[in-house]
Amino acid sequence: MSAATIRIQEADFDIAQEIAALTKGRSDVGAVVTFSGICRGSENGEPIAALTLEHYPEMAEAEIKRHTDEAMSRWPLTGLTVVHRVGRITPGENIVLVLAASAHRQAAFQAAEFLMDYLKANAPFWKREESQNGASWIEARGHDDAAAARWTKS
Amino acid sequence: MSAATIRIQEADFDIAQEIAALTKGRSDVGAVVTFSGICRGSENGEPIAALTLEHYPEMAEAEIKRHTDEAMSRWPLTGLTVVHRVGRITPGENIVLVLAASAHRQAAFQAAEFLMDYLKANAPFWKREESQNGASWIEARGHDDAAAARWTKS
Amino acid sequence: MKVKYFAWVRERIGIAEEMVEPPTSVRTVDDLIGWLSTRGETYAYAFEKPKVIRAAIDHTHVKPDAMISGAREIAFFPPMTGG
Amino acid sequence: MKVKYFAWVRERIGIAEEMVEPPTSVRTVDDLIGWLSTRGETYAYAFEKPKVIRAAIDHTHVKPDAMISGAREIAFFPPMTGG
Repeated sequence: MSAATIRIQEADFDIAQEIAALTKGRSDVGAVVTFSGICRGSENGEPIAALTLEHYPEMAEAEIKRHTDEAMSRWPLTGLTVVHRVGRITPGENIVLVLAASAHRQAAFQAAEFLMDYLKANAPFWKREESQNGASWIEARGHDDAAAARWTKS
Repeated sequence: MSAATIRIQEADFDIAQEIAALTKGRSDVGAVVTFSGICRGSENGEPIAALTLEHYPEMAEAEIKRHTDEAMSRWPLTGLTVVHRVGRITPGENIVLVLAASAHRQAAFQAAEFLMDYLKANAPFWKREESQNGASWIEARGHDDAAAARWTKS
Repeated sequence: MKVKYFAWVRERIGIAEEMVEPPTSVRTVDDLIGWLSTRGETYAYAFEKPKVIRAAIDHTHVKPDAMISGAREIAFFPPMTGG
Repeated sequence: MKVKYFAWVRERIGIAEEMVEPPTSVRTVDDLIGWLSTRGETYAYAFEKPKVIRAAIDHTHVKPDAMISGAREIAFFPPMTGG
């Protein structure tokens, strides 16, 4: 496959359009897995008004590319797309999209899970939540580190 | 969650519309995983002109429901949709859609994989392929049985 | 009882469903396959490799040793290839 | 070298980036955190729990014992919460 598509943007994304970009006019794709991460209306039981996503632009691009390259070398993919939004996002809105296409389903599922585990634990993005009590930075969760670690080759 | 949505139909499906049905107007969904299975243009290296999907209607509905019920009891899902097409399908067209929504990503990924493994190995659907050599029934693959068996509770 | 056939089992036998009344000595799914096989060449061809054939009683997968008494609908088909 | 701060590290220090020239005795990321901490209250607050702080040199994650010589850009930030 050609290089993965990576976009970091404030704008929302359109899943149907992203799927079409990886499948239209070709007949070697048998499986497409999409993961969309959506802003929930509460965090640890407390209602939130919005999230603001900060990131480290140069590093985020480079780091995500390193991981899409790794996914492409580990699984026989026909296409791979990562879109990560930044800026202010309200409950119900999309945050992130990972899309993996392959001839068979296992590769597509594995690659999408691998990239999501990576993005959660190691991509340089930080979420700040706005609630009734003001704004505060969301703390990282230990089980996201554990989820990311299971892909490390020993 | 309310019951899963299960549809067996000749018509194509619209992934964006199916996602909207599980997410619109709610703020408890943090993760949506979709799997789409697409008709490839070749099977074991031989080009094919089309697939025809036959099914056992009463059993297919009942069996898929048994498995969506199981998925809902095993993982904390906020929504679950299975759409399986039947009839004649040409390369590049959609065959099947599984969509799982949850507060967190692991449940959504696991439920979608579980249902796809089930549908591949145990749902009463049969694919016949049309190629230059005429029509023939696609043979089941042993590794689909193995994939389905890994979900069996011991 | 009603018997249904799918995919190449249906194609080989040439019909999709029929009503049958096997003798009382036919107690299991395996027995029924054996009895159906004696009904003609098309049946013998469809069931020539009985181990490949899958069966369902009243819309639930069953093993070859499942008892058929009380069944309303028994279906025979090849391994499934959906998804 | 250029130093960048993100999320609450940035908020506590009050600036997003700056140029610094640490003495030659500052050799590792850990040394740099120690040196930066002495530059004022806001720095001391940002780095009060050095074990929580993550670092990257030239856009690559590094451990606290990584050498900083030759680095063009060093970033400090809390554990990541993307995705």
